[in-house]
Formats: sequence, structure tokens, C-alpha cells
Amino acid sequence: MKIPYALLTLFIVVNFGFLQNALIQKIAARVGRRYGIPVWQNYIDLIKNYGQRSSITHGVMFYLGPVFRLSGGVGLLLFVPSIYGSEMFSNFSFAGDLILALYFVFFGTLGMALGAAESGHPHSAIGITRGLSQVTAAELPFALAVFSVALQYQTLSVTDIVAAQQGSILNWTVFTNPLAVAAAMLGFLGSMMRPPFDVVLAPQEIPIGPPTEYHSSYLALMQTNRAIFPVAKMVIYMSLFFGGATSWPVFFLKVFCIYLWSAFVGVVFPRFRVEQSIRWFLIWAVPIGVLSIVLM
Amino acid sequence: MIAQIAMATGFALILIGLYGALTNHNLLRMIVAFTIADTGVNIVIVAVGYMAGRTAPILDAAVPAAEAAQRIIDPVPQALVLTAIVIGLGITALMLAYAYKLYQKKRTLDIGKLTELKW
Amino acid sequence: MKPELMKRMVKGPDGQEFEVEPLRDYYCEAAPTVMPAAYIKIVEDFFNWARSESIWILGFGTGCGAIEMRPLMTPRFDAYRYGVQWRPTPRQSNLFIISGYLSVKTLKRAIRSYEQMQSPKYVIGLGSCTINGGMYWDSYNTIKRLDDYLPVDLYIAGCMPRPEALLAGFMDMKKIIRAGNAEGANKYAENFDWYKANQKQVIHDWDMPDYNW
Amino acid sequence: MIRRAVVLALVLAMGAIFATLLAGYAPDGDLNLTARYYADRTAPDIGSANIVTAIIVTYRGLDTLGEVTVLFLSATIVGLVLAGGRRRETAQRPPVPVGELLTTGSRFLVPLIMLLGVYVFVNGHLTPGGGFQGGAVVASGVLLMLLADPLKHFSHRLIAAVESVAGFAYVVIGVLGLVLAGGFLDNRILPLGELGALASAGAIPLIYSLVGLKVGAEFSSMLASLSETEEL
Amino acid sequence: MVSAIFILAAALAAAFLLGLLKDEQRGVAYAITLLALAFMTWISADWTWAFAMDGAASVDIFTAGTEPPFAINLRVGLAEAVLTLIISLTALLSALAMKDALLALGRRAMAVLLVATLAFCGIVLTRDIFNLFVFFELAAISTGGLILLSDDERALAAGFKYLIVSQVISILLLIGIIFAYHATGTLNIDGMADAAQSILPGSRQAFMLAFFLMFMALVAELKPFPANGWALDIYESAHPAYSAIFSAAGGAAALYAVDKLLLVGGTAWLPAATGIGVVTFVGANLLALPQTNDRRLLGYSSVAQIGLILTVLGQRDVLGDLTGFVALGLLLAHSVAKAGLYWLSSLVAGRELSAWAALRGHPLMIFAFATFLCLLVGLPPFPGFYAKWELARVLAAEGRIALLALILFGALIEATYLFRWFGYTIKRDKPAEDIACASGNVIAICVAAVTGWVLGYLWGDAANVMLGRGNLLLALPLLFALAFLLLEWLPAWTKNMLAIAGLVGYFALTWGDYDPLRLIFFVIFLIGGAVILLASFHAHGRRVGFYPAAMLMYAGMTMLIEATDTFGFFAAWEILTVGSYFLILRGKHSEPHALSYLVFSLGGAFLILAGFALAASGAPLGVSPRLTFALSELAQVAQPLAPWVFLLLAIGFMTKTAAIGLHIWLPGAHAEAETDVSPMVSGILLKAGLFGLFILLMSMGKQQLYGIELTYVMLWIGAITALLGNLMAIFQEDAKRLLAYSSIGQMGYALFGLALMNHLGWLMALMFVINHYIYKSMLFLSVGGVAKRTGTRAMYQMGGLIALMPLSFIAVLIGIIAMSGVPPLSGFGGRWIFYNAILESEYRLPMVVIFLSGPIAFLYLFRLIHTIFLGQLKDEHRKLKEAPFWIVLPQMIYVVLLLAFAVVPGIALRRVDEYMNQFFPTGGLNWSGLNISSPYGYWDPIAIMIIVGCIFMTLFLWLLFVNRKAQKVKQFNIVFAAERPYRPETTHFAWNFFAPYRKALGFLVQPFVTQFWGAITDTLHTGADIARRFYTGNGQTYAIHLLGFVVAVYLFARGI
Repeated sequence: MKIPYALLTLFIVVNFGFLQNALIQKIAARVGRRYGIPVWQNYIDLIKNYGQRSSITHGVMFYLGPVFRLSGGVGLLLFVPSIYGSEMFSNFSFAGDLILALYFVFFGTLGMALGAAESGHPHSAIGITRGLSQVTAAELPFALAVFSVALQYQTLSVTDIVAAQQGSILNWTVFTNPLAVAAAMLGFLGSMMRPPFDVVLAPQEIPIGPPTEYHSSYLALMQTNRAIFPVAKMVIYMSLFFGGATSWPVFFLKVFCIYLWSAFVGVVFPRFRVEQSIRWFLIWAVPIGVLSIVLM
Repeated sequence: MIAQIAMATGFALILIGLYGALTNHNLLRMIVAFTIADTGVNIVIVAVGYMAGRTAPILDAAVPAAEAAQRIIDPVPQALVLTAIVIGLGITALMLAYAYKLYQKKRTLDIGKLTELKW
Repeated sequence: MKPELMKRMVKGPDGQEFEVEPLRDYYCEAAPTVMPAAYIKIVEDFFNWARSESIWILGFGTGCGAIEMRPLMTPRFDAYRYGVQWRPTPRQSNLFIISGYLSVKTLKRAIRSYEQMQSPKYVIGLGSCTINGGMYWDSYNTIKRLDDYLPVDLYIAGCMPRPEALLAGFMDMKKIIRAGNAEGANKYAENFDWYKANQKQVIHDWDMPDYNW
Repeated sequence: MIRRAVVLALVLAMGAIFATLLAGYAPDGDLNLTARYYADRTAPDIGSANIVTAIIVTYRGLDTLGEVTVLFLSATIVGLVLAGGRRRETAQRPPVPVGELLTTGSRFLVPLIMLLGVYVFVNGHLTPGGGFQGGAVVASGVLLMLLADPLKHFSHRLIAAVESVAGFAYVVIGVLGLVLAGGFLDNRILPLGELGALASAGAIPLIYSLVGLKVGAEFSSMLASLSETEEL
Repeated sequence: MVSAIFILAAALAAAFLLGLLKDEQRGVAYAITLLALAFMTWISADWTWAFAMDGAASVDIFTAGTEPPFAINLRVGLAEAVLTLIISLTALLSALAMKDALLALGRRAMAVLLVATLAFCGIVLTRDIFNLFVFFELAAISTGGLILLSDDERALAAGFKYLIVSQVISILLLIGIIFAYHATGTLNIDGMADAAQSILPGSRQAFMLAFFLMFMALVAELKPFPANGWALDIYESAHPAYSAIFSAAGGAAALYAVDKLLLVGGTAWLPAATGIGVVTFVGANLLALPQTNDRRLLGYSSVAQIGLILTVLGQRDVLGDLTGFVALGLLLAHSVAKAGLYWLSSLVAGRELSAWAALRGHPLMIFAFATFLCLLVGLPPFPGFYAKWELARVLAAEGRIALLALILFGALIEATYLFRWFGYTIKRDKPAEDIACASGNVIAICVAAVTGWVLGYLWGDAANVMLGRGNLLLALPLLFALAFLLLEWLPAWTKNMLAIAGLVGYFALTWGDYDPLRLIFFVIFLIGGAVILLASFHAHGRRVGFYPAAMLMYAGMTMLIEATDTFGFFAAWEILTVGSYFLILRGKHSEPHALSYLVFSLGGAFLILAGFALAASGAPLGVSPRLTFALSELAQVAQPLAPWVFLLLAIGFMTKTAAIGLHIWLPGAHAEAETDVSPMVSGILLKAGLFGLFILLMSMGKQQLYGIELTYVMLWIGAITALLGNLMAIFQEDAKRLLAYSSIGQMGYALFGLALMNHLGWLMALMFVINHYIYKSMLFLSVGGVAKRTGTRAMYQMGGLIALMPLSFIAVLIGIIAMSGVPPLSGFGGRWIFYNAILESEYRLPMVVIFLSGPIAFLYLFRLIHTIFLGQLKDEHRKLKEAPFWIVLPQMIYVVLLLAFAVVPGIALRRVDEYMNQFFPTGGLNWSGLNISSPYGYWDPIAIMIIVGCIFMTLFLWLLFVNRKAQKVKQFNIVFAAERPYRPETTHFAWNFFAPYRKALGFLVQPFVTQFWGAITDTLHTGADIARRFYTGNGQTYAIHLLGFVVAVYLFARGI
């Protein structure tokens, strides 16, 4: 009985993802006083890429890259209950708790890295090194925040954490455990590939890092993932720190606001080199995380 | 009193012998010094056996077997000293032979030159 | 032929000697094939509509026209509104703008990039230099007619057309694509030998496979 | 210079130890336990007039056996060490001219010395002296002969034979002591005889004469090998 | 029974008889000598048999038919019989060994040899002090004579130095004897001992001084440390066979003389003997470090061993009746080993240590050499091991910790330079001329080796009878391992089959009687070992030396599990250390690393020995020191002692799991080992350390030392090890070193889990044990297979092998997915339990360090797979074949195992979970059906696997369908900014892969630890190098040293 509802959640989130990405790009454009892309542009790009007639392949692992990536995104989304309280939209969260979500993030990254490496392109290899270094550094504050929250609520299951935050706004984690949320949000910046930390996919740096050799239908899969993955991650942030969503409108609003946080920071700051971003996380984000644990 | 004097001379001879052996570089002088030390030791050994007012441990007309226990001095050190002398001779003979052979091979009698085996 | 592309004998770690022929071993030698359109027309129209609405341009500026493309990214002209985007790799791009004179040396790179693009792919030539050699008509090292070497879909005249002209050009390009006449890739595949002959006639140090996948 | 100072210091330290020994020394009033036993028991048990000889040959027989081996060992090793030198001896160097007085004197004295030596080690159990002293006297006789006639060739075979036979006999007597009498090297394998007589004190005279012969042979072999290598 | 006096009489008679022979009859003379020596050996053997078997009392032999105090008597007890047997046997074998030298010098030398043997036997037998002096002088003179046998013309100078020193010794001894006679009135040792008690106070001081002189003279004979230059020169220059006699027989005799003398002196002089002994042991061993001449090194080692035995004699008051067992054990081990080594040195032409590489062509000689080294260092089944154990136990019981520490430190140094030498023999390049295989020498060596093993058995038996210790040589696993020594002539694959059958068979036999925890380790050790051994089928030829070493390691591990008492545990620990050392040493460049492995492991083992000894001492409570100490009784150790025991044992076990600070041996040892040895050592051996830690924590639980919680410190060590281990792994260029450092990191994780001291923490540690075994062995095998094919281990020289070696690629892919903890596979299980565990524990800060090391593990794993399998294929690797079948097969088994373990972790963990309840009742997992839930969260492995599998397959099939017409391109068809890539080498990105991390966190991996240990070893070496200049080679200086030594001891004795 779970599968159709899960597919429904997936459908909603994919569409919401595409629209949200377009909207965020439009906002970024408007900051640059540009009109920005039409909201449905992502759909068109997807169809065009999927519609490409020819494609090349570097080997089996080249196929597995985008497949790992997208299954990572979809899996992450489905292992965490989207809507609190509704049996329909708790997806496959029975399979594993917060730790599963925390480690499933690496599933996509690992697959992407393997696929890009198979292409044999040195630029994609350098891109992967940068991506992995940065993501692992960004992972630490988030892990500390998760540990602090787990300590605070004495549980690892997402539904229980969300349940503990119901009632008034004041008992959201952002108010009861601000340090953890601060660390998590700083960590969040690192994993969203937005400007301060976007050296990995930056178009001009080394031709767009890992996905250099990907095109047509592979790129189509990656684009769908680029829609789902951020939303899936933000669902976790929302459930842990911002009281979770009891209905879809609340869900869309909260996810959008979290995404705005990384957009605002992204639009303002220039690009970090990788060792600068590693140092930045270790000097700024980690102490806050540690404080949140120690003070717990 | 006599025993003390004899023993003192014995010790003095030992010390002189040791000092001679440990400062002279020439092998032969060392050997001679050691013989002096050996004689010193022998004197000490005999001096230990001395007992005032007694005679040599030979049972003859002068010292009948019956009152031997009161008349003779302690025979044991004398027996020991005999062996000590013979052994001292043995080692000295060997050292001389070695000195000769070393001179034959190395054309020198200076102990300071025989230091190939070190560290 | 460069030494690294020469045929050479190589000894494997287990002592086995074998011959390595770089051009055969490093590159795929398959010739391009004609890519048929989707099965039914309605699907092809739909795809063409999508292709026209999201044209990804290869960031490969040759000659003086490339500078004209920069304003399109700025708020004043903002080509993103029309679904136009610049992609750094030929793999992911559909449109190749030859913006100005094309020296033989750059032609070699242009051909390599064009062949690495996925079909359907379109070429736009800017300025007169691509049409008839322009002011370099008698130069020894530029090519005179772009059409002999790459299948061109659209020319935008002007000794360097202004951004507005480019935008207009894009609009025309959209019409061509939507009409389904932008089959430059298949044309290239059909007369592949003709194109190759022209190209080899001009490029003398041909040290790459016939078709660069 | 420091070396001498260090040696002096060490020797003085040893001197201090000896001084404490000397100070602590007090000659005994009367014979201690072992000496008293020897004094009382030598006459009846061993029957030797000279108690020192009794101790040397019987009571501490093993020591003496050890001594004899020490001498045998020194002779053999000296022979071994100087063996290398003997080959050069055959190059007949002109003899050093020997004084008239020495040759005649030695011809007269040598037999007397030999006689004295033999007397000393035969009467070892009666009069002071014994095998070793007698052997030494005999060796001095041999030395005198060597001095008189440097090229005098002693047959090493003979000397070695005498030495070995004497040694072997000594060991056999020791074993006999074990088999027949109370223990190894016990002199009661022969009748004790009465105190003071020549044939008294069991096997002591026999042992002591064997020792005398052996010591004489060893000294002469050492002297011979030393003299034959005089080419320094 | 022939009276012992005939030993002396026969020798003398033969010596004199030789005089009668003509010079030409050298053969006859040699025959007589051998006959005489054989007769002497037979008598002493006869006596030994009588005493050992029938347990008869010691027999006195009177000379000259009168009772002892008035005549010289000889006593023959068990000790004397054994010592005379050793002396005469060594002399006989040495006579065989120096046959040509003896024949060259003629009958005189043979006579001197006989007299030398006589003298040594005399020293042992006689009970009269002056007679002892005579025999000592006889020994001195005969040594002077026998030195001429050597063809080294420096021997003469050594002889002369020896004579000078013996003159000084004789002076001291004579004066001592005469004044002792004067004070006590008798020359008989036993008489003197009784008289000494009842001496009147006036002359007591004089007697003490006399005794001091005698004692110093005899101790000088024992070559005490500062004053033994002369002995070393003799050892170096004399004929090796004679050095064997001088060291084995001379040492034994002099030691027994000192032992007899100590009876006279009473307990006042024991501390002095101990002091001199320990100074000699440690000093000689230290100075042996920079030695390069093999015979001089053996000289130092024999001086050290004699010093050790003197220390044991000095502890006579504490050891009581064990003194015989311990002192004789060490003495016999020393004598047999030293004689054997000297005979071996007579075979080898060159004098440097690496010249012994000539032995390599002769496996028998290598075996003998290894036996002698193990005898000397006192490794299990040999007597030295039992002796060392009892010594440690008693010393700890008496609270003499400093002495125990010094002895263990000296033993460690000795093991270092001996096994460094063994490493040179196995690994350095063979010199030109082969060894001179004279039959006499070979016989002697073989007899010595066999005696060594027989002694091992005898001491085991004695330990079993006297102290209830299990006789190691009767342990089935060890016997199985040693049986392989006899099967060396079989081809490798048969031996491999036997080995696997043995392992699996033994498992099938005994797996029933273990609790779940031990069972898991048992499965990993035996079944895991069998699977890895499958990879050994790839080797061809006979692989001499591999199977005994491997089986020794496995035997050690099985005995470790079976051990119930501390002795069994420690014996197993040392057996597996020795076995693994020989195994690692087989690698091509593994010599320095194998040595550092051995030194660290032995250091750790000695700490464990000290720990167990302390635990058994139970001194503070006045509890009588326990003979056998069960492992479970570790819990009852008294409070003031328990933290120290915990500390020692923990550090000992942590050297084996390579915690930070003790880890520098691991990368070299695991990387340089052979293809199929690396997984054994890394996958299985590290678990032995963890097993030890489990036992320790199970029994002793939390301990406080000066207010610091020791498990908390272990927590930090585990965390830092995990972080730095993983961090160092990132920057490695060599694939196997990367995996080795990752093992350090993983062990850090397991240590962390253990130190959490809660239910889930231990469960996590166990999960890591299982997981780490599976994927580390798989990764090592696959990297080994690739290295075998490509001929290199440097990752930047490989690349693009995915098409050529697909199976290895799959194995590595599954391995890294599992290892990085990514959900579907079993690594995630470990991480999940880890999270639950840290939630329960009350500590906070160490978790931060562990969190960082988690993702970092992901980095180096990707580097491994990228640089080897993906990226650009090099020209010379175009024609590579897949890794050999037998190396790939175990990998495939592991893949299946991993998948199975990922889906159903319950099979291994469920029963262990219940077993853990007895230690930590709260916080267990409950295994309801498919779902595993803990107090905090839940985890459903099967559901995850299915969901991820379905999503993955649908997308994969979809993409395959869409790209069915995709054009397969080759390696240079890449978008290279419209240019053509130059060459595969320059377009494969592998060198300095994680440059950003090095820039950001490079400061964390500065080699501080290596510098620290390097500094220690350098100071030891340079210190020893400067100190040994003390022996200037001048005979006179040596005599001055001796005099100075006497004066120093006098001042020291007067001081106390």
C-alpha cells in the first residue's frame, strides 16, 4: 500500500523541485537586475536533453554514475517522512531512521564520483576531489547538529523528533536548541553547491567539474536529481529543526524558505577555494556544533 | 708481630707489582711486575699460616707425633702456597711465550700497539 | 605526425612485448551515422519545440563576434529569458556559433568541438567572414566559406552583428528548429566524405581520427 | 699522565682494602679445626713424616693433580706457541764460544745436582721439599747443561714420553686409590710402613717421585724449546 | 653408575696418553680425544638420567678417603650433572666442529682441549674453594692455549690480555681464600658456609672482606659489564668452535661457581650479585646494538645472558626452589643457543652481519639459526619462556618492579639486535662465496638445534609437573604448526590443502564450547584464515618457510581463544607474534618493517607479561602470590594495583591494534608483506589485539588512576587514532599503505567502541571486527592481485583497469561501499550501532573527532578505486589479464559474505547481543523479526536493500533502454577544451589526489610519532656507539677497568 503513495510524494516533489529551482534562479537573476529564466524552463531543458538523438558511453560505470545519483536522491526523499502525521506521506520511513538518511546522502555522491571518474576526464577527477573534500567538511557540522538534536530529544526516529516540536512555534528546535540549528544551517550552505561553495560545479572553473562528460539522457537524469535531492535534504532540515510539515502547503513554504537561506548567501558571496571552505567549516561551523553538544 | 710485618711486606709487594703492571707499556716489564705481585701473594699466604713459638710441621725426633698438635704451625697455607707458586709459574711461562710470539709477529712489545680488537 | 601518436612497441609488466597504435587504440574510429527523427511526427514536433525553447550555446568564441555574445548575459539583453544558455562543454551544447573569421588552426579545433556535440546540433555563422571570407577574403590562413567545412543553419550578417541582431537571429533559429529544418548533423553525416575532403585539403597536420566522438 | 694517577688511586684503594685486612688479622692461638685434624691424624692415617707432603699428596691430592696438569699444560702450550720458531733452528748458526770454566764445572756439577734433585723428590714424605722442588732442581741441572753446550739437542720424544708416562701413572695410582683404598688418590693402596722409614706413607713416595720426574721433564722441555728458538 | 671422578680422570689420562703418540699419528690422537669426550659425556648423561628420572638425591664423592672438611670432595646433584653434560657435550661437538684446526695443530692442542673440558667440569663438581681456584687457573691457561687454534692473528693479543686479567683475578682470589681460611678454619665451601654463621663478631668484618675479594674474583670471571673488554676480544678472535666452549661451558661453570660461593656469603651479598648482573645484562645488550661483527655481537650477547643468570642467582632468596628451574632454564637455553650460533659462524666466511645471507641457500641452517635466536630471546616452546614467566611472576610478587622493568628492557633490546640480524640474513643480498659445509659443523649445529627443542619439551614438562602450567609443545595447534616443518618438501598446493583442512577441521572439532563472543573471534581466526589461505593456491613451487610461519600464527590465535589462565594467554600471544613476524619477513622489502613490528609487539608482550605478573602478585592484600592466575580472576585484583595492571595490559594490547603513538610499524608491515600475507596480517592479526582488549574490559571494567578514568583516555586514543589513521590514509601514494593506514583508522573506531563501555559500544566493536575482516581482506587481496599483474603498488602508475580486471573492480567497489558505511551494505550497520552507542554514553567530546573521521574514510576509499580502476589506461597495461583465479575466488566469497551480512546481520550479532546482557543489561537491541530496534532508533536492513535495489534497477534499466544506441568510445574521446590529450600518463589525475585536504589539514599528519620513536632509537644507538669506545683494546686498560670495578663495588658495598 505504501508504494503508490510514495510515488505520489515523488511526483509532487519532482514538480515542486523543478519549479522551485527555476524560481530561485529567477530570484538570483532579479538580484542581478536580469529578468531571469521562465519558471517552466527546467521542464523544457529536461525534455530537450531527454530528446537528444545521439549519446556516447565510456563504459558500464559511466551508466551507473547518474543512476546512483538519482537513486540516491529518490532514496533520501523516500526514507524520510514528508508530511508528519499522515500515514499516506510517511513514505518508506519504516526502513530506517535519521542515521539512514544521514549516510544515504553519500550514496549519491559516491555514485556520481565513480561515474565521472569512469569517463577518464582529468577535469571530472579534479572536480570530484574538490566535491568530496568540500562535502565531507560540510558534513561535520551537520552531523554534530544531528547528534545534538538526537541528544536533546533522546531519539533517532524523525517522526518522534517532529512530534516533539509540534504545538507552538516556540518549541521548534530552532528556538530550543539554536546553536545546533546554526551549525546545521552553516553546514547546509556547503552541501547546496551555491556560490560561496560552488567551486565544484562552477561553469568556468574546470568545465562544470564531475558532470563534464555527461550529456543527453544521462544529463536528464542528473537534472531530475538536481530537483529532488535539495528538496529531500531540506525535508530533513525542516523535520529536524523547523517543526516538520503537517500539510503540503506548510511543506512547500518551509522548504522554499530554507532554500532561500542558501540562495541569499549564494547571491552575495564570492567563491571559496576548497581549502578555504574546509578551513571555514572547521573554524566557524564546527565550534558552534561542538558547543551545541557540550551545552546539551 | 712477625706475621704482621711479613704480611705487610707481602701486601706492599702486591701493590708494587700491580702498579708496575698497570703503568709499564713494555710486555716484559708487565710480566716481571706480575711475578712480583705473585711472590707478594705467596708471602701473604705463608704469613697467614705463621703462629708464634711453633716449629715446622715435620714429624721427626724433635717433634714426636703425640704432641704435634701443640708444637707445629698450620701446615695448610704451606700446601696452598706450593700450588700457588706452581700456577704462578705456569701463567708466567705462558705470558712469556705469548710475549715472544707477539714480538715475532708485530715486532713490538708495547701493549698500546696491540689494539686491533676494540669497541 | 607527432611522436606521441607514432606507432611504438611497449613492454608490459609481465615482459610481454606488444605494439600500441595510438590513433587506433586511443580513439573510436566509427563514422557518424544519420540519426533518424522520433517515430511519429507529433513527438518530433514536441521535441523540436522543446529544442527551440532551450538552446544551449557552446562557449567557443572565434574571431571578433564572441564579444557580442557577452551582452546577451547582461540585464540589458538577457538571452536567458528565451531559454538560451551557455554550456562550457560541447557534449551538453546544441548550438555552435562561429562568431567571425576562422583561421585554419581554429577550424581544426572547431571541427573537433562540432563533432563532439550530440545531434541534433546547429551552427550559426556571424558576420561576413563566415559567408565569403569577408575582409580576409585573400588571406592565406583563413577559410573563406564556412559552409564547405561545417553544415551551417543560419548566418547573421553584419561586420559583427549587435546583440539585438543576435537575439533576432536566435528567434529565426527557433523558427527553423521548430519547423524541423535544422538537420545539419544528418547533412554532415550524409556527405561526411565531402566535408572531410574539404577539411583535409585545408588542414595539413591531420593528427586526429576522422570523426572526433 | 692521568692514566698513572688513576692507577695510583686504584692501587691505593686496593691498599686500603689490604690495610683493613691486615688490621683485622690476628694470628690464631692454636691450630684451627682442619690443621688440628691434620696434626693428629697424619701420622696414624697417612704415615708420612712431612705433614705438608701428606696434605699436598693425599688430603689435597686433587689440587696437586691440578698443579701437575697446569705444568703439563704450560709445557705443551709453550711448545705449541714456539713450535713455529723451531723450523728456523736448523739453520745452524755458529755457536757462541763457551767459557772453559763453565764446561768443566758443569761436567762436575751436573751429576751432583741431578743426585740432589732425585734425593729431594724421593724423600719428599720425610724431609721438607718434594716432587716439585726436586723436579726444579733436576731442571736446573738440565739448564746448566744447556748453558754449557747451547747446541746440545735434547730428544723431545724422550722428554714427552717421560712426561706422559709419569702423568698417566699418577692418574692410574689415583684410580687405584679409588678402586682399592678409600677414595681417589688415597695413598693407602700400599702398606704405610712405619713412620720416618723410606718405604713408608703408602703411595706418597711413588706419587711424589712420579711428580718430580714429570716436573723435571716439563721444565727441561720448556727450557729446550726456549733455547732452540733463540734467534731474536 | 660410574663415579663422576672418572670424568676428570678419563680426561687427564687421555691428555697424558696423547703425549705418548708420535706427531704424525694425528688421526689416532683425534680419535682418542673424541673417545674421551664421548666417555665424559656418557657419564654425565648417565648421572643426569639417574637424577632426572629416579629423582635420586645428590651424591658426594670423597677423595683421599677422608671426609670433606679435611679433604677435597666433589658433589654430583642434578644441577652438576646437567652442567657437566652441557660442558662435555659442547666440547665434544666443538671438537667435531674444529676438526681441521685440531689436526693442523696436532695432539698438543687436543690435550689442551681435554684439559679445558676437565677444568670446566672440575669447577662445577668441586666443593673445595682452593680446588675451585686451581680449576679456574687451569681453565684460564687452557683458554690461553686454545686461542692459538684461531686463524685470526689478532687472537694472540686477545690471549695476552686474558692472561693479564687472569693474573689480577688470581691475586684477588688467593688473598680472599687465605683470609677466608684464616677466619673460618676450613677450605670446604659447605664447611665455610656453616662456619660463617657462627663466626664471632670480632673477625666477622675480616671474613666479609675476604669473602668480598673471593666474590669479586669469581664475578670477574663472569665478565661483568664494565670490566669485560678482554672477554669480548677473545669471543671475536678465537676459533668460533672454541668461543662456543668458552661461552657455553665456561659461562655455565663460572656461574655455578658463583652460585656455590653465594651459599657461603649468605643473603647479604645477593643484592650486590643482582646489581652487577642487571648492570651487565642491560649494559652489554645496549652496547651490542651498534655491533657489526657477528662474533663480537655474540660475545656481547653471551656476556648479557650470563649477567641475566647472575641476576636470577641474586634473587635466590625470593625465588626459593624455583631458582634451579629458572636459572638452569636460562643457562641451558643460553649455552645451546650460543654454541649453535658460534658453530654457525664457523660456516660463514664473511664477518659482517649481512654476510650471513649466505645461509639462505640452506633451509636447515636457517631453521637452526631461527631456533637458536628464539632460544636466546626466550620465545615460547623454549625453556627461556617458562623461566622468564616464573621470574616475572615472582619479582612482581615481591614488589621488585624496577628490577623486572630493567630485565624486560634488556630482553627487548636483545630481541631487537638479534632479529635485526635475522632480518639481514633473510633479506640482504647473498655474498659471493657459499658457506663451507664441513660435516663436523653441520652435525654439531643439528645436534644443538635438536637439543634446543628437546629442552623446550623438558622445560614444558617440568613446568607442567612443578607449577601446573600446560606444556606448550603438547598443545595440538602448535604441534600442527610444527608438523609443517617436516612437510616442507611437499609442493605448495598440497601443504595449502592440508593447512585449510587443519583449520576447518579444528574449528569443527572445538567450536561448540565457546561463548558467542569468543566464537566470533574463533570463526574469524579459523574460517577467515582458511578463506584467505585459498588465495595461497596461486603460489607455485614449494614456498619453503611460509606454511610453518602461517600455521604458527594461526596456532597462536587458536590457543589465545582457548586460554583460560594468564600463562596460556601470554604463551599464545608470543607464539602468534613470532609466527606473524616470520610471515611478514617474507615480503620483498619487508625487513625493516618486520623488525619494527617485532620490536613493538614484543614490547607490548613484555608489558602484558608485567601486567599479568602484577595481577597475580596480589601483594598489597597479603594474598599469597598465585601460581596460576585465571583470566577471569583479573576482576578480583586489589584496588591499588588494579589500575596499574589495567594500564599495562591496555598498552600491551594497543600495540597490537596499532593505536596512535604505537602505530608506526603497521603501514610498513602490512604494505610490504606478500600478496596473501597482507590480508592475513591485517584482516585477522589485528583482531587478536581487540580480543585481548575485550577480555581485559570484560574482566576489569572501568578503572580509575589518580582520578583519571582510564577508559575515558582509551576513548580519546580511539578517536584520535580513527581521525589520524584515516587522515594519513588520504595522502598515501602506495595502495597497500593506504589500506594499512585505513586499518589503523578502523581499529581506532573499534577501540572507541570498546572504550564506550556500554552494550552497543561493544556490539559496534564486534560489528567492526567482522566487517573489517571481510572488506579489509578483500581489498588487500584485490590490490595484491592488481599489484601482481601491474608489477607496481604506486597508484599513480596504474589506472583504467576496470575493463581488464572487472572482478577485482567489483570486489573493490563492494568493499568501499561497505567500508564507507553507505546504507545498503553492512558498514552502515556498524555506523548505526555506533550512533546509538554514543547516545547512551555520558561522554560528549570524543564523538566530535569520530564524526570527522567518518566522512574522511570515504575520501581515501574513493581515491583507491579511482586511481587504480577508473581514469586513463596506461600503454604498458593494455594487455593485462585478470588477477590470478585463486586470488579472485576469495574476493568473490567475501562479496557474497558482505551482501549476506548486510541483509541479515542477525546471524552473527543476535547471540552475541544476548551474551552482552550479562555485562551491560540495559541498552540492548531487540531483534523483532526483520526490524532491529534500539532504545533510540530502528533499522531494517532487508527493507533498505529491497527499496534501494528496486529504485536502482528501474533507473538503470531505463537508462540502458534509452541509450541502447549509444556509441562506445575509447579513452581519449574526451572533451579536452578542443585539444587532443597528450599521453595517458599525463591525463590520469592520481598524484597528490586530495591536495586541498593536505593544504587545510596537512599539519595534523606531521610525522611526530615517527620522529619520537626515531629519536629514542637514535639516542640508544649513538649512546651505545659512544659508550663502546670505552673498550680501547689495550690489555692494560682492561686490567685497570677490572681494578676500578672491584674498588667501585667495594665502595658501593661499603655504602649500603
